[in-house]
Amino acid sequence: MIEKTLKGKPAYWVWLAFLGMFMAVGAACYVRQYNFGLGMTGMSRNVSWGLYISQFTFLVGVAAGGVMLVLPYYIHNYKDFGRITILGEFLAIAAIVMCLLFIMADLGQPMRALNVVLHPSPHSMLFYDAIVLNGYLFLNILCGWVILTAEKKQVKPPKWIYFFVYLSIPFAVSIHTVTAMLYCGLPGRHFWLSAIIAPRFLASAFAAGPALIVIACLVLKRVAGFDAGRKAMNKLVTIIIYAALLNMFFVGLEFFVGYYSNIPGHKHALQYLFFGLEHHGHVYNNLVPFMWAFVILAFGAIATLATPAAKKNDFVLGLGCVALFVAFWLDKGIGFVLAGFVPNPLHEITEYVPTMNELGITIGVWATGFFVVTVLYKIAIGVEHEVEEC
Amino acid sequence: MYNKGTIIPGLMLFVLFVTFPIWFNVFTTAGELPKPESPPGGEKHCIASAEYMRANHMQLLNEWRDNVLRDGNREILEIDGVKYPKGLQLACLKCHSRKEKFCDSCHTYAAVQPYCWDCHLTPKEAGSKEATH
Amino acid sequence: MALAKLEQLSKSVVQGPSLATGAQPTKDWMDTPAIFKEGNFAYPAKQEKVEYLDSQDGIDFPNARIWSPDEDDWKLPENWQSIILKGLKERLDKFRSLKIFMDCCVRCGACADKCHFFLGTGDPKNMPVLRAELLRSVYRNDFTLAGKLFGKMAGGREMTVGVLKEWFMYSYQCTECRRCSVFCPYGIDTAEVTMMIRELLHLVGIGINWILEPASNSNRTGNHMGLQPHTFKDNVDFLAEDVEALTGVKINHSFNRKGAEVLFITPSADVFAEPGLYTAMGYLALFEQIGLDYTWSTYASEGGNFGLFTSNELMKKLNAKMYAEAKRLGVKYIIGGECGHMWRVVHQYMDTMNGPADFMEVPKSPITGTVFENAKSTKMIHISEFTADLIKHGKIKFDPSRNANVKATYHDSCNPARAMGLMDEPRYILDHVVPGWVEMPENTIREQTFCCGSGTGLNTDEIMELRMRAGLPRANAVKHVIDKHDVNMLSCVCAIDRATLTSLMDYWNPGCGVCGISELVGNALIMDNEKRAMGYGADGTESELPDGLRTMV
Amino acid sequence: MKYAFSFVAVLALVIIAWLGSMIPGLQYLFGIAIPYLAIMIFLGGFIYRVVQWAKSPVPFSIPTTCGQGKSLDFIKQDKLDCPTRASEVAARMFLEIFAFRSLFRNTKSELHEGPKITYESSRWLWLAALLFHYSFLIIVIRHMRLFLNPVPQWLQFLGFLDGGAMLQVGAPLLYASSLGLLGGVVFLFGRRLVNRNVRYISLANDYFPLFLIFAIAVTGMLMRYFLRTNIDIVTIKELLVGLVTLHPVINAEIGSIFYIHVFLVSALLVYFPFSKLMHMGGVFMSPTRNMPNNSRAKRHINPWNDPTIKPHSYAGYEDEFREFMVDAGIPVEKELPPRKDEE
Amino acid sequence: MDKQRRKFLKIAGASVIAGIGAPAIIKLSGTSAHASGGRVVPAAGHAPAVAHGAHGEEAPKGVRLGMVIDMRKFADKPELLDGAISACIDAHNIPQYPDKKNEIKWLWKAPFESVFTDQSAYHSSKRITETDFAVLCNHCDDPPCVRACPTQATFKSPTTGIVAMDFHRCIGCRFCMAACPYGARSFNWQDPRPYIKKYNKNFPSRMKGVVEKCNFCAERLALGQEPACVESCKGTGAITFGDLNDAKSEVRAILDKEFTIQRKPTLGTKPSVFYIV
Repeated sequence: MIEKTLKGKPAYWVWLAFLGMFMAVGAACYVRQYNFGLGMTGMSRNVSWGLYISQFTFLVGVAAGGVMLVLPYYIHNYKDFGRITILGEFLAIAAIVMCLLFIMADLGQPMRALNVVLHPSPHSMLFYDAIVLNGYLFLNILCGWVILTAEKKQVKPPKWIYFFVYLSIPFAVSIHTVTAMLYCGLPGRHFWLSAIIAPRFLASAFAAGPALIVIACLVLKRVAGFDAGRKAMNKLVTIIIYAALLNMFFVGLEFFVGYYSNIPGHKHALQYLFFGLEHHGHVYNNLVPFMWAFVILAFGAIATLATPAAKKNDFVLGLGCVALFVAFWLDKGIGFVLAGFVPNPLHEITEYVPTMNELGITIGVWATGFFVVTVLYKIAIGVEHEVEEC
Repeated sequence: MYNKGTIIPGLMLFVLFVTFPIWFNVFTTAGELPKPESPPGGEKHCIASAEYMRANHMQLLNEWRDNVLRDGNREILEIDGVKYPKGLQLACLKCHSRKEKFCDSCHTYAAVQPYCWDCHLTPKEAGSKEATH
Repeated sequence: MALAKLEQLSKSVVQGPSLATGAQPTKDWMDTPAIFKEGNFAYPAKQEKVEYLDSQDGIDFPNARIWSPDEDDWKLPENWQSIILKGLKERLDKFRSLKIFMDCCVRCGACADKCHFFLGTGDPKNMPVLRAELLRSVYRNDFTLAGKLFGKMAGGREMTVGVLKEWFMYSYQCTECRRCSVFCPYGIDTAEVTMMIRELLHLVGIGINWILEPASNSNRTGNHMGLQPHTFKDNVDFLAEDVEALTGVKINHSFNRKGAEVLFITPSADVFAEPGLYTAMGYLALFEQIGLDYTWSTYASEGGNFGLFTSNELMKKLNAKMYAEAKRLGVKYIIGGECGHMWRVVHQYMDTMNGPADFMEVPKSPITGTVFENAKSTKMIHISEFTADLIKHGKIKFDPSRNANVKATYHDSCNPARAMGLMDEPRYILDHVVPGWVEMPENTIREQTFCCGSGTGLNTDEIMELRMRAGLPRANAVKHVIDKHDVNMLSCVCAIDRATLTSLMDYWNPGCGVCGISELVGNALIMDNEKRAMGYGADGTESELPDGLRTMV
Repeated sequence: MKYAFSFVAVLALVIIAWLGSMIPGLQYLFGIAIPYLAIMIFLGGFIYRVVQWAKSPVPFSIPTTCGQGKSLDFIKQDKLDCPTRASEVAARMFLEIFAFRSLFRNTKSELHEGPKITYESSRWLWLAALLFHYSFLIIVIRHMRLFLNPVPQWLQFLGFLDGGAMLQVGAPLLYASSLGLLGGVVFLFGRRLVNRNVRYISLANDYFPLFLIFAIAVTGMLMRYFLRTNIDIVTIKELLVGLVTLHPVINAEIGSIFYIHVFLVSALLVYFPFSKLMHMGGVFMSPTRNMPNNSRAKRHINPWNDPTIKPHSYAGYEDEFREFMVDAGIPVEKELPPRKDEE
Repeated sequence: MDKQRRKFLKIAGASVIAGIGAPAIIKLSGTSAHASGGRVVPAAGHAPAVAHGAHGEEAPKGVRLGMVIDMRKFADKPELLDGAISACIDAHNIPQYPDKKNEIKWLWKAPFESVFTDQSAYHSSKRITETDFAVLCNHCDDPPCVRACPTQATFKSPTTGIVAMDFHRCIGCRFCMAACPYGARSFNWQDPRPYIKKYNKNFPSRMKGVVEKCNFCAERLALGQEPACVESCKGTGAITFGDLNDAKSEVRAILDKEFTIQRKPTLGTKPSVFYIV
């Protein structure tokens, strides 16, 4: 089926070339970083994780979001997702590829990455993260490929694959749970030290992931003549709205705990994110606009998606989903990780601004993700068309 | 023989590729055999025979590294009355104080690029910043 | 042998213990002899046919005799082994392809399940690699250092009667369709190997009648059917009358006419047997409509060339008639009808064997002025190229609704697809002459197309089950589009296909017809001054006859 | 049990080299004489085989056309799969040789009840073959550091990419290509055992090179990582540089594992020209791939074309059927002799 | 002798090596509780030390090196701390970057409110608010950084209780930096060598891309020396170093006598660095 990626309209090649350009820029930036060290980034002793890890965290959610299609389709036999479940699985593959690339980009000694396997450390959450991420990647490739192959052959998928399909469901939950555990098990980082992190991650994942799938479906409808069906779209929107509301609810809970308990450590990061944090007479508020944009976009998106217009109008639907995706990206892909480092364990404040080189790598990885998803969707849609046509 | 025009040049290319080392060494000034310098201090003994060290020094260093860093086993070896604290900088470079003339001569010859020197200081490097203070 | 019932064969193909269905043979292939039973071999050539061919100049068919594969004694000449080995040596020196294909195979197995014979029979020796190994084992034993030194350990094997029998069995269970060659990482073409084995077998008087009789007919009368000139003319005349009856347009055609611009050569099956007849009617209608200055020839009345399935020399001899006749009649170029192996010969062999055809001109369509640069040396173009060019320039008009009762799919015939690269011209024509048509699954079309299962002279009735098995992959792909899109017509550009696919469809997919592309062209063609015959439909209204060219016969 | 034979054969080679290298003086045989002999047999044999192939002409133009050929202007030619120009053929051959493009097409067929035959793409063989061959190539090139003095910069960079850039494991550093080669060989061998079709067609001479290459890889890795007794890279390089500058010397004791490795490589070199491994040369010369599909536009010449083969002549034909032809109104060259009754 | 040693002996030939194992002594200042043999020997035979009540620790096992910092001494003589810091920098080839972003710090100074974020500095004496406190890795008994490390590049030495780094194995993921509640870890954002002012030729530098931190001068301990900072404050009593599990050690004597506090005790990491304020 890979051969389907080798044939396409000019627009397909132009798009791939466009992405390839950014990938090349990203690669060039990475070579610079590899040679010089991570000092090429805006990260510092006090904010020791930056854009890479925050993108990773967000994208794990996007990957996990695919399960919102797999679960209804395979467990509840919700047939309307039949045509798009593969899109969820393939999106997960691309998202995890990006996750792994971001992790590699973030490592100080990438050529030693294999040490994680050679010296397994069962007490480290990163060890489990490596297992579940690679496991989920493998499961999605396996399930997606076997089921798509069966579809292409127009025979029933082999029975054994359902074991892996069902296995992928707990894996989807676990990738985001374990990623949350990277943060919420660390003593001394109050913002992260909260049991609600994992549920909150899952809620935002189950909103942002499906939102991206809806966007993808709308794009595919225009450029590839692939119609996922209104019914499936509307069902997805329902899932998105509930998950998004839950996420906002969880964010609200964090505010309650921080502000009602009035414990400074619990308040600091929230203060820093939403209002600016004062320290030695200086107010640090780099992220404030982003976070308010998150709040406004999130509620705006939920309201938009809840209107009847979203059920009929592709533009409104798309707008709502894009807004929601951006909102949750701001929340998890920017705010969550960076705020954890403010203030630092010595209650000093360092702000983080990514460098151009860092942005170049980040964009390069995103472009790679889009490249992978484009190519995978090309295969999936190609097979769907083939099955319909001949 | 048919298609001589492509087959003979093709075969010649192949032969050139296979015999690349022969004419490479003909057309370049073949480097000399490495002569790793004996310790300038005149030390005659090492912790093991030269044959052993030539073949196994990298593995011995790796072993030492784990001994010292991980196992906390920093026993000082005493051989023929000479004490050798485990460590590249601490033991080896004490006698073989000129890395350029000792380590590098073979490493360059065999195109080996050990990453030891990313961290470990050669006496020359160490000396370079001693005088400034 | 009676042909198995559909249900039986369906079950047998999928469940019968074979390598294709998952049963691992316990015996090594070198130790598994070929066993001949009525039904699994084509009848040997009649002695007089072989003798006739042997008597012709330039070709050798020695050792003519009466023999039968199912008898133990094949009455081989005394020195048959040395004849074969000498023949093999000669061919190794003449064909680089043979040497390369003998030496380079790494037995990766990529070809194994690509062969329609293997898929249908599950016989391990129908894996192209193993079919070639039958020859390769002898080659290794007698022509390579490793084989001479290590014998069986190096995969070598002595030339024995048993090996010879295997050669006969499996070189006649290969249709030289080249599908394996597409997938081989070294491009090893089993067709080349099969040709060599068949040539070697002919050296010791082993051949099948279904090939040698048409070949000798073709040599003598100009066509496989053995139609004598007047019969051939009569048949074409009948077809012309039928066309006139349908369209109301008088067809003007000629035979052996000197000074015509174009010589038209098509497989004789087109003027003789259903459903090829309708294709021939399509040619007549088309040429009439555009007013082409062309002639038929009774001397070169055969496009097909069973020499391809026999030996190089015979192929050359039979093919030579085309240029000879073109030269005699003084035509400017030749148009060839729809045929598969004819086009392999024309495309890949004719110019080399019998060229250069410098007495003709580079083909130039008198209607559109298009110069066919791709045939500038051979001076022979394919009817599909010619028709597609006419359509592109808007020189002919169609009413596709006249093909409304046809829901077509298109079968790429092996030779045009894999030995010529003719794939899109017929599709382009189809796009214009039928209201809609569908492709079969992508692994069964274009360069991956499946053979009809009875090519290379195997469309003989005594091996019907074998043919149905070998044709299964093709039939199965057709069934897929029948089930899914209600396809009822399998179109193609090959005369052997038109004959063999009809049997194949009747067996596996009853109700699905077979036609040539030119038949659909003729059906849909709007002719000047036409007056289509009308009929009454089931509801009593008068309309054009729905079956087009087929109505009249 | 074809693989058992091949296994024993390789084992025998190992034992011969092992025992031989321990006999004083025989080091010169295993370290110098046999390698020289092997490389000469390899080169000579390779050239001999290619020349033997080249001695046979390619009488006909028989490319396998895997796509639309060049015909009318508005029909898009598939230039890679049905090339007409030399440059297009070169592109096709390049992808064939360097990307194993035909193998990339591989499919797997299955028979289902119905009957229904299905096809799915199957690229494991393609992947493993790429892994195997490229690892092998990199390993061969990488070994040049032991023959070239001084070692050129690009070669050092290759060593860095292969050894340090990907995985910094162990000392000496583990090469990615070593893993690739081992993985490739194990897959190819496993496939021969597991895949029904391939298992049935496999011969002893299919298993032998796999075992041999496996043994070469394993002895190489043992020598590099584990059995380092008397494995001094400088002494070894001195010998190897000596070999290629035609002044071979063995100045110190070298571990047996080295001689085993070298002997196995020599065995591979000797075996190469006389086996299926010649597919390396053959792939360039396969007429179904390296010919343009322009046989109607440009006449292909067959050197042994026999001009004496003529068609059954028209004259003969007309002589046989003249009467019928005249009756049917078909023009003839020679009119019928006047009928006797008309005379 | 451990296995690797035996292997080494076997390979190299026993005759070459003689009289091994003599002088590696860890001599902790003032005590010689476990100063025999080639390695630090667990303080066997001692009665279980009295639990350090206030911090409610388990009955100790093995050696747990720790430190008591007497801030009163540093308050009186601030240059003492500067000397300790510079001794540390010199001993470990620690680069000095001009910008805060790249900082590598093993032992450094910070105000009380930064060091003891759980303590209130409200209305504290000037001596508290204006004195720079010594900050370093706490070599926790239950270190979160070790839990976080995915490759065991940072680990707790079973023989000394030191939380150590294996720079050769560190992949530079910086999980430990996020996990350390004391901000004790630094990362080499670039090649440090240009920023090392003076080389200690007996200690390596680090490569770019690895994390580093205070190692309690394990390399000096092996030679029987005190940690560099301890040595530089010798005789002042500002820093006392020793085995917290050894009831007879000097550190224990001070801990018994003085009121000490630890950083962020509520996190349960059990720091091994105590402060007398």
